[in-house]
Amino acid sequence: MTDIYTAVVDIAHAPLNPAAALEFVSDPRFGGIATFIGRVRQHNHGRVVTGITYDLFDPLALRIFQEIGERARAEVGGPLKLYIAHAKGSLRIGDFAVVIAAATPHRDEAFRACRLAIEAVKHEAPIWKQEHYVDGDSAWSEGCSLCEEHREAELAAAQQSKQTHGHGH
Amino acid sequence: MTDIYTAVVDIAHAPLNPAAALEFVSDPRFGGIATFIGRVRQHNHGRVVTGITYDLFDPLALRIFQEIGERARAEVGGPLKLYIAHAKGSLRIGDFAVVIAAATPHRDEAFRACRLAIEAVKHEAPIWKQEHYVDGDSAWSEGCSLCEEHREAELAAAQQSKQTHGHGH
Amino acid sequence: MKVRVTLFGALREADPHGFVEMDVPDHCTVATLREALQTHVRNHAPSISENLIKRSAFASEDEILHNHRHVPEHGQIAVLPPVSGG
Amino acid sequence: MKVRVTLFGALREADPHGFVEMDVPDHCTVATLREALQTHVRNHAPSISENLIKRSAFASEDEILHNHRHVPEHGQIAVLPPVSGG
Repeated sequence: MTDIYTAVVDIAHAPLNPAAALEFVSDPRFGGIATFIGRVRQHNHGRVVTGITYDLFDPLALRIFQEIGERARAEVGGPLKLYIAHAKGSLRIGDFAVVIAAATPHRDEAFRACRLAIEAVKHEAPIWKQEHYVDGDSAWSEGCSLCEEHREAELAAAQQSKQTHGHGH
Repeated sequence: MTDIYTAVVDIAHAPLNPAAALEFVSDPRFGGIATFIGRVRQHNHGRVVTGITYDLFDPLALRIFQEIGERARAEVGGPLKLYIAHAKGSLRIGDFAVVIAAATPHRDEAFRACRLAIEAVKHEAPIWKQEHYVDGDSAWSEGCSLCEEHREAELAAAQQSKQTHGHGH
Repeated sequence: MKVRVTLFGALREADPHGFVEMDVPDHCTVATLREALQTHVRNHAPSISENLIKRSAFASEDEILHNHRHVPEHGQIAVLPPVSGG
Repeated sequence: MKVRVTLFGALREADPHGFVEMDVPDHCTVATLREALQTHVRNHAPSISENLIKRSAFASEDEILHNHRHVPEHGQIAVLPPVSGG
């Protein structure tokens, strides 16, 4: 479907481009555009971060982005354009890690589609994040298991923690 | 506060600029940026729209944008940068009417601040919209009363309607 | 006192200048001004519905002025029909 | 059959080539492959926790392959540790 754009962008070649996302979702039918942009920030869990390396399993990631798009479309139940792009490679502080844009006739659906998409990208797509710290150390983030035996228990725990003290990852 | 940017932009001079919004909220502390962009769309309530004229009471609108920003900051309860700009004058299809950007350390607060801001701008700021139709006719939108006698009843009715069939304005 | 009421949105159609000027009692409240504006509009711009004035708020450049408030001494006030931003 | 298991994220540290090759029974399930990988990693990359393999999923380029599925005939599979995109 041409209403859903998905990309894995090797940032050795080009950065993510929020303007291109806006361009893609633009349509005279649509009055509301909600976007989410994830950037590399300087601190995580109290440690000073100097950069992040993103590793992706590209073909599966693209399929899953597309699947997420179809799910967002079903959830919105009306016209939607959705842009999902994730960076791959070595990012510095301030670099864009992920860009999502959702456009719909009205704003409520745009927000819902955008939120659904970023949550699904974070929890379901084959993407891994290695943080590099100022002291030279580095660590792969603890994330969400895609393995069915672990997945349900972890998602339930995340829901719980979201309700009590916000959403950590 | 320099963490909150507010503007009324006469689009006879310059269009709204989403890239400037992104720039303003950028900060090495922040990993999440949520934005909302409202654009003029071609249809409303089944009529073909050719353009919209926005009328604003600028000084009060700017004060109310600022107040909305303070409220978003209180709601987030942590560091936040927020950009609120609204267009004034005669807009064509596809022109940007409003640009909101909210950045925070994590994405949940960014989404909440952005949503709070756009809802408040729509319901509380002194902004009026005149739609121009393809048949030469035009009409000022029915909106939210700022008059205390009417306000509570109307907001309650809007909440009700939001729960049953989405949010119309 | 003379009050200049700046018009916005649909109320702009009440006067091509974008404002109306009216005489109201000194130190009167916004409620009194609202009644005066109703009468003025009924006489000078009958196409504007009375309900629109009822649902409109009054404001200075700084804040909404509810019915119990006094009209500012400088005699400048804005009348704000229901809003529909974004 | 020979299976080439492509490594991602923290599991890349199990082998500098970015994959490991193992012999597994023909037509075996993902569960069997998982056990074989556990053994391989225990022997060749002891710094990687067994729990990480337990929490990892296996996948083709098209989909996640849960424990009851068969290892693809072409002998290519990816092992995906817990994800943390965005």
